[in-house]
Amino acid sequence: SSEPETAAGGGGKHTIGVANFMLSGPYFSGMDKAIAAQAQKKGNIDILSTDAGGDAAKLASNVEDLLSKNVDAIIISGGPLESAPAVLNSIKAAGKPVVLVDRKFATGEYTSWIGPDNEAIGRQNGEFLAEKLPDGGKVGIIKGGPADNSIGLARTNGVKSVLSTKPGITLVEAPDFGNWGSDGGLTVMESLLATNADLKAVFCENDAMCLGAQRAIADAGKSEQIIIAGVDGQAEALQAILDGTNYLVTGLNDADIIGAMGLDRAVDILSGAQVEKDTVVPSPRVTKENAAQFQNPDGSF
Amino acid sequence: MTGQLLRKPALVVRGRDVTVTAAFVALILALVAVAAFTSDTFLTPVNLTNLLKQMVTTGLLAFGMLVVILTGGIDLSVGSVVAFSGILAAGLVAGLPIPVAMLVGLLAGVAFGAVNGVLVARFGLAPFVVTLASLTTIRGLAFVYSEVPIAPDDPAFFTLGSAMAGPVPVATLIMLAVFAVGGVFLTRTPAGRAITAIGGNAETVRLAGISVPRHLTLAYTISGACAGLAGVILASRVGIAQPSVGVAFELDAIAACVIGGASLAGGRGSARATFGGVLVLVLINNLLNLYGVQSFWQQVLKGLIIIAVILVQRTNRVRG
Amino acid sequence: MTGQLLRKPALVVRGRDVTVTAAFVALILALVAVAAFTSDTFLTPVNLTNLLKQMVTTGLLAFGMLVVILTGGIDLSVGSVVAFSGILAAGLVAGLPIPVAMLVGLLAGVAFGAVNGVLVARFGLAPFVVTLASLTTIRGLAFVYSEVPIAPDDPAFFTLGSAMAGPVPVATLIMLAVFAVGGVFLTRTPAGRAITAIGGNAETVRLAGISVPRHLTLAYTISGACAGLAGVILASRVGIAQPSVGVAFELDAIAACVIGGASLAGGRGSARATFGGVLVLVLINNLLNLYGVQSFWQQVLKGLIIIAVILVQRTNRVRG
Amino acid sequence: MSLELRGVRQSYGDVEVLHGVDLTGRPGEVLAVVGANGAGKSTLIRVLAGAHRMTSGELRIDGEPVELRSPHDAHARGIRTVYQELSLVPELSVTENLLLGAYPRRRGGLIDWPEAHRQARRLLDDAGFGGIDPRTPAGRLPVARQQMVEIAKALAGEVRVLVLDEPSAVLAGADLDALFALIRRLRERGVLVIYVSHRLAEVLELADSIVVIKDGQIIATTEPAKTSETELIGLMAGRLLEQIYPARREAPSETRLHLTGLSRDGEFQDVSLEVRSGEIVGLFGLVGSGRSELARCVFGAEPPSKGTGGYRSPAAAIAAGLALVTEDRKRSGLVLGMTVLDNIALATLGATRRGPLLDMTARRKRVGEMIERLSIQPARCATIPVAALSGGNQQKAVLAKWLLAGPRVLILDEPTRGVDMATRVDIYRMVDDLARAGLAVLLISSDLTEVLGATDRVLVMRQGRIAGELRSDSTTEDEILAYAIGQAA
Ligand SMILES: Nc1ncnc2c1ncn2[C@@H]1O[C@H](COP(=O)(O)OP(=O)(O)OP(=O)(O)O)[C@@H](O)[C@H]1O
Ligand SMILES: Nc1ncnc2c1ncn2[C@@H]1O[C@H](COP(=O)(O)OP(=O)(O)OP(=O)(O)O)[C@@H](O)[C@H]1O
Ligand SMILES: [Mg+2]
Ligand SMILES: [Mg+2]
Repeated sequence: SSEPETAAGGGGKHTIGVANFMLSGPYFSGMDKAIAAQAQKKGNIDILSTDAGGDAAKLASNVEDLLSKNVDAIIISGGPLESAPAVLNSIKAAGKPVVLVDRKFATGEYTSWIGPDNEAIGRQNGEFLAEKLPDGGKVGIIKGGPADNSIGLARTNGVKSVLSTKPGITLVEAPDFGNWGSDGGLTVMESLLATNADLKAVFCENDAMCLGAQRAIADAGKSEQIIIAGVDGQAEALQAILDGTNYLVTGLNDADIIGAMGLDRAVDILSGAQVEKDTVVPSPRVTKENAAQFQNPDGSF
Repeated sequence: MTGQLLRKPALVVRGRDVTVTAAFVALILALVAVAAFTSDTFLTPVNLTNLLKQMVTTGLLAFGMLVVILTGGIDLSVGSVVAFSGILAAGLVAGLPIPVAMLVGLLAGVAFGAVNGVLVARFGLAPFVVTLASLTTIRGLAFVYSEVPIAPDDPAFFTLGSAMAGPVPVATLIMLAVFAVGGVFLTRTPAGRAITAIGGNAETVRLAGISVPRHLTLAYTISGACAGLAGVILASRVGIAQPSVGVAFELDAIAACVIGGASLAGGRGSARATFGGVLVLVLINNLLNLYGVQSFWQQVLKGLIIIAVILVQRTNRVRG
Repeated sequence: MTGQLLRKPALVVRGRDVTVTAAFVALILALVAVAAFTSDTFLTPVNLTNLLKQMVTTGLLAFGMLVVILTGGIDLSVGSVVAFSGILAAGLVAGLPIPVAMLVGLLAGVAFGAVNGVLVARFGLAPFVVTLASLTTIRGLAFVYSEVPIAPDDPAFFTLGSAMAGPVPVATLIMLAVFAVGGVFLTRTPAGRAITAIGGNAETVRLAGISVPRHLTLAYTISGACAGLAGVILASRVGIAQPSVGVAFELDAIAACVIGGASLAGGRGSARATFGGVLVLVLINNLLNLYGVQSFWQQVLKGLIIIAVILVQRTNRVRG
Repeated sequence: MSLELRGVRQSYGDVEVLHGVDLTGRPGEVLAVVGANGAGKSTLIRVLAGAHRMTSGELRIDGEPVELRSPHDAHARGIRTVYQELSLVPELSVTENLLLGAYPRRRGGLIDWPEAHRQARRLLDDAGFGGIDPRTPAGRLPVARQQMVEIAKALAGEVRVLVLDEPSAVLAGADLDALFALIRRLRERGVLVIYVSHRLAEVLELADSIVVIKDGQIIATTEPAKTSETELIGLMAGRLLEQIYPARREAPSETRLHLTGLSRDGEFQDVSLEVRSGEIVGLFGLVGSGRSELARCVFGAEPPSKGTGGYRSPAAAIAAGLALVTEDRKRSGLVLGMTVLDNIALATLGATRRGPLLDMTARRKRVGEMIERLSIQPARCATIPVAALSGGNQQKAVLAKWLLAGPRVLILDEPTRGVDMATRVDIYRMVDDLARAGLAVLLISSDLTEVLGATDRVLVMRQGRIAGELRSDSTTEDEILAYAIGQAA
């Protein structure tokens, strides 16, 4: 039924479905908004956005709902979801293109992927910390935990791959997870400080946890002693970096950019263009020097 | 407590609890009618198939939950069991034939359910806390088994979750069969009647020579089995088993029972009405999606609709 | 139900429930002793301060939960209220003086609690489902208010959460004050006794000319207020308010009450024992961290320890 | 104060239960209300207590029409009610139960607990129930004590009308005497006492005037001097009952229940007894003498600490042909929310099966026959919740459940408590028939006349021990009581 409409619309009135695995994280809701904003900018594109609330089966249902509404293409923001073969299969069976943003699924066929290289972000942070700690010292690592394993793992592995080769640097992994939130980052940091008062730096798998960890460090009066490195480029983190606090670095993982690119990619595919299969969005290292240029008052993340 | 029972007796017709009241059926029909008239998409075959698929997990968990709720208990651990059974089955696929791996996944659910049951029945611990603790423990075990999701290569792993029997998914048929057989179990077998009676008055049941611990254990085991089955089907449907899946699944299952008029104090509830509750929940979700309601507003509305539905249910019961 | 009560009565001394039994105190002391002897870190000032800080949220929620549990109800919505109150307060800081913004955050909690209470008390809906629905709705509202975390610039926003009174965090003192005042409220005011009595036998309370709906509403409002306070303190402590915070917080709060010997059927439980339950939970978490137990195993162990603790509690009560 | 009811009608849902009741009570009068189970006595009382709003009709106090909007309203006017069902808060202390909602307070508004306990103590003493410790949780007290607390609770503040719904059902011996003494004291103080009871002997002894209620209407008003037990029963039942207790002709054969030295620590010691096929053995004792505990222990509900003859579990007892009708049907005899059918079939769940499924038709038939045989009312009650039956009919449903199991030994614990006279006669007849058919019956009762009339032998229990054994046809109430209170020669 959408065929005649498309024809009448005179070239390119499309409906694109967005299947979010979860929206309850600023990064993910930012992604959703960026896609919608880019569609608005392009005009002629309707967006149907769904949220699976972190439930893989619901994601499958949502995609099925979208297909039943006959969307022209689907963008999947898979967040912490490792893969969803059945979802990809059903999209393929319906003959629709699918663009993955941020999360590249480990298995299954997709049309195109746009996202960051998480291990590279980790390495980048590792190198930065190594520079800042020429005399070595203890570096704490706060992991996000179950909900996002391979992404977090990639980031931590990146950091470790660099730091473990540096003499004098010891790595201390917090036993408990920070669950990707600032409150979790805070408590895990508190516990870490109780057992390792002599930390020189801490790396968290995302900025939200770093922000919590920063408070714990401040409360312990160790802001002079411990430096902080995160990932994402969350607005508050950029501000903290710009303000010259002990939050020194993050690796930009910009939902706004990835989201916009994802939408563009879907539109390109629909207009029949030949597109790159995988696109790694560079994640520049953000420090005090360049933080201002990444601040985006209109950005959603 | 006794006072309340006297004032609001459940309707009972021909020895069966009738909680699927006319108003409840009307409510479901009204939801369907609204959906059909306001959305072009609702009645399309694709969407109807979606509906059928979407009710599988909640449906299976809700039936198991109903059995436990009838005894006056609750099973909070089902979401974690879904995760464990799924990831175990997916993990075992590497070394075992797929049906066997899936069976072992299901049996893991049975085992967890039995442990919950024994703790509640033999040690007399509060069901809420026992299953709250096992929720935590089983979730941890799922991650201990595999921190990362497992996606078996063999496409036959997807069959259970995605095969269709004509227009109806096989998984949905399995769920419906559980409700059908389960309904007969609850109303027409000695064990089913005993489970229902325990929720009404365990001491009376004990003095009637019926083993209360055994039936309590059975009830939790059934819930564990349903959760195990749901976990295996879910992993197969998604094609990948994640240790993190199933958080808060218990809440929808409980909501389905209560929307269907089951009493959390035990003794009152039916398989049919619980299935109605599942339908209501799935319809709400489907409609909110079809209307394109924004995710967070969906949550806001979902809560409000649940309150509205149980208000209707209650008004109806008090009058009845 | 009554039958069980008759066989395992709560101790009551001078009109007050005594559930802080000797064995329970011994259990807490044993935990502390084990911690002190096996970990160098446990008794360090830093760790002790951590302990004091980490009990604030669970403590506040547990007290509110206790009040609701005493009436025979439950409040699943507290985690969502924590999120909403926190993000509201943080959001309002832009336009209002900080104390006022925080007060409004707290009052939002009061308002949600009151709505829960009215739905339970006036409309006679099951507390589990009402608060399950409001859990969903309030979480949605928190995201509708702000999808992204809000971090107020003014460092005065941090004061409530991080100020110290000597070695003791001010937030901890507030939590302790809630327990102290709350304990007196429950044992020594007519409203507190009415709330306890409602959980024992609501009909009797009604016939004694005491308004059951009013006291039920009060109980849920207190829980909402505690959650609101916890939300504001948490936002202030972290310095950032997140709409996603607080998922599953209700479970720890309920666990604390039950570990402290409260009965989910209502009528039995005390502020002191609940505080003991909070201590046990916080100690378990702290110990598992100090020993460096990996997160998944922490979950596994935490569930098992909770079961063990309530087994001890129960044995003790049966003998007592 | 004087109290007048005019044309009171009251319905539950669509069913009218009171059809225009007129009633007058004067200060200083003991007004007894008698009637069969389900006649509407408790309903009438709930109207007086403000717990139900009457559908129509009028209440006048001292000639003034008043409307009772709530229990509180009635309470404030000095109308106090002790309900038929115990309604204490089991977790709370006796003190709290007595003062619920009216605690003494210190300056600052906090409850003054020492003063509260003193007030509670005084209330109990004034009521003549001095033996109860106000600090005990109410749920820990034996039923009789709980009943006394209920009565004492009604006496707080200024009492002008005291309504007692079957207060004596759980009292016996000295406790009963204390209650009667209390009622007489209140009468002297000008209180109007409305007294509902199935024990006609005590009604005749205590009342100044008697009203008989039948099917929701007052059908007679009389005085003790002008009537007799037989006449009252006739009025209540609508038929004449020439004989209450069937004539026993004992023909005992083999021993069916044989206890030797059975003990359970703290409850009863060294109980040896025999009950033979065809005989009815009474077990009398004061409340708290341990009879119920003994029965439960024999039945396997609680393990004994010594001795033989008890069963391992209720299932084992049932398999051996035992049946136990417990003393508290709501707590341990019925599943109130389930249907009459489900309840009656509960002890024989596995009996009617076709394959793994219950044979619903056979089940309905078996239960239907039992409903008919015991004439449980209403006759077509199989599919209604048992909670909707009147007390006496609920009791019959419990009996039906056990009769379906075809027992060889029947233990009845207070089977006629709260049961009207006509139904009692039915129950005595039934038990007698069963004994004649070869059953061994152990009848636990606190009702002396019943123990004497319905049994062949009487065992008397005192403080957990068998204090004596007497033949029913050659002993007296006084003699039995003497054993029970330890003053037998
Ligand atoms: N809550 C109720 N709902 C519906 N019907 C009721 C309720 N309570 C009582 N009835 C019915 O009302 C009638 C009168 O009951 P009521 O309790 O007043 O009798 P009663 O004279 O006190 O009997 P008993 O001697 O058994 O206590 C009975 O037929 C009973 O089944
Ligand atoms: N306050 C109490 N606390 C604990 N146990 C009690 C208390 N009062 C009584 N008991 C126990 O209950 C036992 C039996 O009480 P019960 O009242 O059931 O006896 P009974 O002879 O069956 O009397 P009845 O059946 O007439 O009430 C007592 O022997 C005692 O061990
Ligand atoms: Mg009555
Ligand atoms: Mg007894």
